[in-house]
Amino acid sequence: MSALLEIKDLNAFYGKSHVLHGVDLHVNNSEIVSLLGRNGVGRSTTVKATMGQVHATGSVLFKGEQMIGLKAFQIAHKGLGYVPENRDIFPTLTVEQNLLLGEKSNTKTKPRWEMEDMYQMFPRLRERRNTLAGVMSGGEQQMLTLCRTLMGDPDLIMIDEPTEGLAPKIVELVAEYLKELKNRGVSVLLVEQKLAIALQISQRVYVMGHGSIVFEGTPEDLLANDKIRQEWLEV
Amino acid sequence: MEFTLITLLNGISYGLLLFMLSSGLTLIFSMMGVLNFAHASFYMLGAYFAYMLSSKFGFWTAFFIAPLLVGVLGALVERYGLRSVHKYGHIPELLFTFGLSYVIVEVVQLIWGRSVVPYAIPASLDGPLFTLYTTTFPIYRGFMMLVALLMLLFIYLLLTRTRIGLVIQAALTHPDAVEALGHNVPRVFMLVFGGGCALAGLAGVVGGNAFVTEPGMAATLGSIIFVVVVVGGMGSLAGAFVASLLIGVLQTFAVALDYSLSTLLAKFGVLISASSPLYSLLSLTIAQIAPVMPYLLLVLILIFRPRGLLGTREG
Amino acid sequence: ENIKIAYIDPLSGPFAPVGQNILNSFQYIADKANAEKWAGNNTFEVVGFDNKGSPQESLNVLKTAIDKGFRYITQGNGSGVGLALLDAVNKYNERNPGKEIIYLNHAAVDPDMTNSKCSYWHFRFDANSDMKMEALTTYMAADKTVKKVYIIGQNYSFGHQVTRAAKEYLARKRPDVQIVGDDLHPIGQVKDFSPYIAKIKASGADTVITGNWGADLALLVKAAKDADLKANFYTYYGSTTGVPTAMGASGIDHVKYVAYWNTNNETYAGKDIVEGFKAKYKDDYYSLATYSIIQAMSQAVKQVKSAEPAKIAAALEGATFKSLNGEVVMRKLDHQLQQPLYIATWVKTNGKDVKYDQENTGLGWKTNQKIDAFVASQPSSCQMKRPG
Amino acid sequence: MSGFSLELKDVRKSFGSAEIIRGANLQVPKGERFAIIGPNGAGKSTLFNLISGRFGISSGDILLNGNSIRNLKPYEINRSGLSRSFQITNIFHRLTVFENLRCAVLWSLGYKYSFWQRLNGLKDAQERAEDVLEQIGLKRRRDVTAGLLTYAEQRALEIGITIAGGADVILLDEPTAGMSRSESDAAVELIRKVTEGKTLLMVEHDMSVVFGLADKIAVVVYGEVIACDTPQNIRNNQKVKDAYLGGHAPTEEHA
Amino acid sequence: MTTLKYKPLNLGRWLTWSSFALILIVAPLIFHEGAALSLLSQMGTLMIFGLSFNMLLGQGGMLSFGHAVYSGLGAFFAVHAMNMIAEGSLPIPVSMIPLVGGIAGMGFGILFGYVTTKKSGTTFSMITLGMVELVFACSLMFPKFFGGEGGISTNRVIGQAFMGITYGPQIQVYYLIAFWLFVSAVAMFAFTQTPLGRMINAVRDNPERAEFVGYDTQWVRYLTLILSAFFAGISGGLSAINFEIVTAENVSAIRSGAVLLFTFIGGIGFFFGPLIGAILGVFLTVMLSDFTKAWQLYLGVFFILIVMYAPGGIASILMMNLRLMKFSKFGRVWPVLWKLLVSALIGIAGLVLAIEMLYQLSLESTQNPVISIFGMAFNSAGNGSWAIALLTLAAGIVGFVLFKAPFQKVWGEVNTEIEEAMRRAQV
Ligand SMILES: Nc1ncnc2c1ncn2[C@@H]1O[C@H](COP(=O)(O)OP(=O)(O)OP(=O)(O)O)[C@@H](O)[C@H]1O
Ligand SMILES: Nc1ncnc2c1ncn2[C@@H]1O[C@H](COP(=O)(O)OP(=O)(O)OP(=O)(O)O)[C@@H](O)[C@H]1O
Ligand SMILES: CC(C)C[C@H](N)C(=O)O
Ligand SMILES: [Mg+2]
Ligand SMILES: [Mg+2]
Repeated sequence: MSALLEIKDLNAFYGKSHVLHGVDLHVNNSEIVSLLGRNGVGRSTTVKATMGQVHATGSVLFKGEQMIGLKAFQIAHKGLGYVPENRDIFPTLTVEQNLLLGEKSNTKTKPRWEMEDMYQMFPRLRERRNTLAGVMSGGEQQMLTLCRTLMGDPDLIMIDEPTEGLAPKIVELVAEYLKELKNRGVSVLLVEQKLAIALQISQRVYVMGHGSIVFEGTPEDLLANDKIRQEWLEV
Repeated sequence: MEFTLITLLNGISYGLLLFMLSSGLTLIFSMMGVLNFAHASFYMLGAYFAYMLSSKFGFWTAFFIAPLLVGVLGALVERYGLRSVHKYGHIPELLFTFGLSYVIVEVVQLIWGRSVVPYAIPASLDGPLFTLYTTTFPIYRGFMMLVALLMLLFIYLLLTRTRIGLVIQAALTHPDAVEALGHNVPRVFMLVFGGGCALAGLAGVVGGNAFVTEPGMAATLGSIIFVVVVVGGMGSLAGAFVASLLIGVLQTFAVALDYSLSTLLAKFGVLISASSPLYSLLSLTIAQIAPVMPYLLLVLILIFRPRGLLGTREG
Repeated sequence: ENIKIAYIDPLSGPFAPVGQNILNSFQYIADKANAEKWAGNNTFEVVGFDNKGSPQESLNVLKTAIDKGFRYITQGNGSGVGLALLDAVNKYNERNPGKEIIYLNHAAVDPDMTNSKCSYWHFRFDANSDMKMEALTTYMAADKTVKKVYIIGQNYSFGHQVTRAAKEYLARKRPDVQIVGDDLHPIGQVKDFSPYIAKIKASGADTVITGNWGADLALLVKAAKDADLKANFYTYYGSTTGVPTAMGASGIDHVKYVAYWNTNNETYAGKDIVEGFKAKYKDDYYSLATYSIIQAMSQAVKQVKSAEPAKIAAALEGATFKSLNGEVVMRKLDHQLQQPLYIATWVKTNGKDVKYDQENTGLGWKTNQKIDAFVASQPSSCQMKRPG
Repeated sequence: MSGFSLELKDVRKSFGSAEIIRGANLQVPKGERFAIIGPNGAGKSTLFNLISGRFGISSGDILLNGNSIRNLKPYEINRSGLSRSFQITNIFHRLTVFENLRCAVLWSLGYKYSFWQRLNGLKDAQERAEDVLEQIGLKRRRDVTAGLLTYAEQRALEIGITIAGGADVILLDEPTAGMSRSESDAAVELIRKVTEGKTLLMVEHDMSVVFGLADKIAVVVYGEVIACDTPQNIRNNQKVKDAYLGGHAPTEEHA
Repeated sequence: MTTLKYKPLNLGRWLTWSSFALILIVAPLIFHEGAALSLLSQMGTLMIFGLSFNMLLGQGGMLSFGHAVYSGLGAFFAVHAMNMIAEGSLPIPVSMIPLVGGIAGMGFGILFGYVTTKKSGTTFSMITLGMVELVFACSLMFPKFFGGEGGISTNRVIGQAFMGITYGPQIQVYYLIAFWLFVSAVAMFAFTQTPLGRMINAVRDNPERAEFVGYDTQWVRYLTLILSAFFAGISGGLSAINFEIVTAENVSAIRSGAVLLFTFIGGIGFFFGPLIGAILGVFLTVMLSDFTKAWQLYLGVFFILIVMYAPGGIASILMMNLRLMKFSKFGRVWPVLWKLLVSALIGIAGLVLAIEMLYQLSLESTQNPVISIFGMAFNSAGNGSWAIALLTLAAGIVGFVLFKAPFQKVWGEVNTEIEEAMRRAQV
């Protein structure tokens, strides 16, 4: 079967500075794939580029369709979800309004999730449903971004460092939920710092170094491969 | 009694006209954060378009078409002007509209000349609506009030029944994130700006013949509607409505009151002669300071209640 | 010799219409004069300078004009500007003896300019607001139905003068008449006069006196009609550009104006000009001062055989010449033209005594009365400082 | 007076109806390194905001070196020797790194609102700024506009600004958030270095950082300090485990 | 602005300032014909005004719609002071009048500033807007002080001549202005190099953090505003001397808008931006309106273009190209640049022609339709000249579109190269 998301020879630029040099990766239906690497190697850029938020060349096939050249909102409508790093919540709106904006107006099928499910996941959000998102705690904002994207009922969700600033306990929760997503048939492309989590929940992992993929394999492979780990992950 | 009632009516109808103008401004201001200095210019365009159309196809055609034209114009302005400025931040945006207002006035003069154009009230709406004691109240003013109220209703529905407001507010701070959620931000911005201008245009259609249609008409209303928007509370439609009425009535009544501090003092037997110090201050009548009132109100509000009467957020 | 006159008046902004009309009038008359050799072989050229209606800008423009070699300036739209120019001209002439310039005033009618502030280099060809008020009140005095008068005006020097004069003169001529109220409103800013009208109504006035001009007058009359105010309006500027259109039928019969001329005068003097002007500019000729000025200048130039302002000033003083409203005198005492005045009412044209309409409204001004110069004439407190 | 740098006495804070801080008590001895941990939304940052004067407190009292700073303005509190960093980076984006630091030292050196002295003439300010620049290891980025720094560098600058004023009580909110292992190690070193002999109070979710730095750990849950003890005891404290740490105790688990 | 790296090459700074002084001295010798002198004088006052305005906008990020209040009230006090000198009730020389204005401006800075600077951002802007309208409306209520519509006039030739300086001749006034301009400019630049001057930048960038390093942001804004009001007042005093009249419009929103306009055109990002702005400003408003009735249209369009394509103002364009030259890359841009410029010029020519003819037709319909532009005569009624106009315009547009892309490409490349170079230099 062909992959759900297939990225080939992706090059990305900030203005004129060339950040991604030919990234190749793919994500299959209902699997969790982690994208690892040191700071600044270009993981966020990879997902941003896929989402059409960074000027990029190459090929990004989602459900067989070419995404390069489409606008972000068009890509979103194809069913690609994106949870940005650094908590891009809408500070001037309430929690609930934030979630509302996640919903897609023109969804034909009944979405997998309702607002209710979100509150189930993070009761904290229900408590604060009517506060302005801007004043929410760092962690709460993190939860909110995740849920907001889920409301759009994506088939593939790209998550950039979802556990940053979360209490260890919540981190574990999030890990559980990601598994749950997968079970409900949503694929996940996870950008993570915390190796433990990543290896624990993902079927395949990519390691990225200086704007290109340097390793692909199962978590086991990675654990086995000290060379890669030392060279590209640790110091 | 007659005087009070009539003045009240006048105040309200003037206030409602202000509202028609400021509602569009509030929308644009609150949603896009753009202080549209050219807003009154679009009001003027509305009047001139209406004048042009009504002379050919009659008032009612003009009534419906002119605002649309203005709206389209506004949308174009957003699409080919504001949008490219947007990334530089609010000050350039504001300055853009500032320059635009210059251009529009000039273009209007180019096309329709520098003097008043005979944009008349349609016969069907001319004449008295009712007579209070001896004073007649013109139909047209009643019509104006009606239109304003309908407008209020319409906008209210638009904002409460759709997510458009949310989308724009969010897009103000995090456009990328909003797009990533599947909203076509640029288009929404264009619609809002166009819509806001259309509202101004409509105000022009009804205001233009209620008063005069001349190249100066934008300048005279320009800053007062800012007062309305700010006093009411940026982004609060209800606020704009209240503020419009407040200022309308306030100004209308103030004009009529010839009392001054000295008259007050006189009540206590203190007589102020032209020679006594501060005479010019003490002898100022309320009627004389009428033009200042809105701005006085503005400053006071901003100091003591910066988010305005019904505003939710500051600045 | 070609005599260049700098026309310093608003050619942009709210008062541009009036400014443009009068500039056209000047140029029309100048062409006529040159064609008909009023000043022998000397010709006139009137060049427009936009002062944007602002006193300060006017002084800039004045500088420019002087630099461009103009020795004659004319201005009228706004006594505020007028007073400023007057002052500037005096200063310039003091500082540049031998290079004097002359200020030919065509419409700025604040009496001060020919009284406390009178100047040897300033000549006014309009009738000042006191003269007009004299005429107006004389006319009103005869009308016994006038009982309660309301005065409303623009809040600037001219407006103030009108109010003052109205009160004084009525008190003198009709002590029985009661001033039931007076208002000064910001000039060119009020868009809705209905509150003022309500006030006037409440005061029970049967007559309104106003010096308003431009939109300020048009809107006033309009609001009056909307509220069905029956009072008569005695205006100064019912005929200035823009007002007739805005007034339309609403002003019929109860708007009057006082001026030094009326197109529909007893002999239709100047009808060729009115028609010619209309044909050329599709606009109305009403500013007689333009005619008087060129006329007076021509005569002076012919007389002293020079265009040197110093000489011309001397010649203009006390000069008597023929204008369209009859034999007029530039009074030596204060340089105020002594001329008859007309009082007219806004009515439908009838081809008989009201041939000419204004702004194609089918409505025009019917002469009610012509007041002779000596009746309208006013004393002056002017202490003229003459050179040498 | 008490020997505590910082003392919270039954501090309470409500936003509208919601009471976020419900009677927090805490005593931070001079020169100690304190870490505050707790679930998300427990009120850690809010506590910081209350202490540093960003918000006024509803009731209770806060003592800085024995004197109440209750509801003082942020700048007043800062002037009396307390300085803080922010969870979301908060620097002067359009100024250069050096200018950022110089601004941070001006007041403490008593230049206040002076507009009659030449900045470049103020040797002490220059030197102080240069020192800090050295300490936070941004010397070679001296003249870069702060906005262009990488995330990690901005965090470092954030800390730099916080300590530059030479305050003796330092509050750091998640100083290593979003840093990779290597970077946060560096950060820990930096913090240890610059807070030498000062009283440090920091919020952190990265347990390795917490346990690496803190002499004492206070646990905040639902706006209350439920425990305040040495790292060892905290690690074994069941309440804390349930409320916060969850199953896994901190280990070397970062990429 | 101070975020630019002013490397301590003080030699360079000395050079700049002394050449500035030199220019001020020789300017009138070069431009002496016609109204040039009075134009220069106006530019001078407007420069001071603009610089003081930029203390708020550029340095402090405070967008004021009411800056004219300070210059205007300064001017009024100055004018009254002059009249008092004339009466002999005030024994100071005319040369010191600007100081009177300055102090007055400062006084009102202290008064109004206390209210306005309580807030920042949009709220600040709105309060200033309200304030200026207030003061303006007051001008009609207190005719004693403001002189109503006509304003207050005065005579600058008063007191006994000092070394033959009477201030009668414009040239003397010019040099007075030049002197004060120089002094004020130096002072205002020095301000950017002081602790307060730096903190106002900090407050602009991040008021909250500024509070957490010990500064009361309101005071920082307040003090800066007071100083800026002082210089505004000086410019007001000078204009009072220059025009010998002060009217209500000196305290109007229009005046305030104008200074905003010109400062922005000049460039708020650079200290000297307002200087350029002032020069252009006077050209556009005073000179252009002599040449054409369409001046307001041109002004508006020009301004819009600046906002859209060079939000950094003329100054930034200048600096960009200077940088190119510094890195000796201008050679690479020029070949693509000149084509663009030429086609732009052609287009503009066509546009101007069209506009002028349009004006002739619609507003001067009565004058003879022939107008002369660029020394040529065109018949605005005839199709011939219209064809010419439209063709030139079209040609210009086509050229512009054609050459835009290549230019942008090269421009982008070159600048990134430079930035790279600079980054490498730092690392
Ligand atoms: N807006 C930008 N402009 C210019 N360069 C950028 C921009 N954003 C990121 N970069 C650079 O691109 C490179 C990759 O950035 P990216 O954010 O993808 O790294 P990352 O792998 O996500 O690391 P992190 O852990 O910081 O998120 C970095 O060197 C960064 O400096
Ligand atoms: N201004 C405010 N108005 C209303 N609620 C607020 C405000 N500020 C904070 N809160 C609420 O107070 C609670 C505590 O926030 P705080 O930021 O202190 O949490 P925290 O302990 O820092 O959590 P995290 O570790 O995720 O940063 C949150 O639920 C937040 O929504
Ligand atoms: C043109 C006129 C209406 C000017 C007016 N008479 C004045 O003196 O101000
Ligand atoms: Mg990242
Ligand atoms: Mg926090």
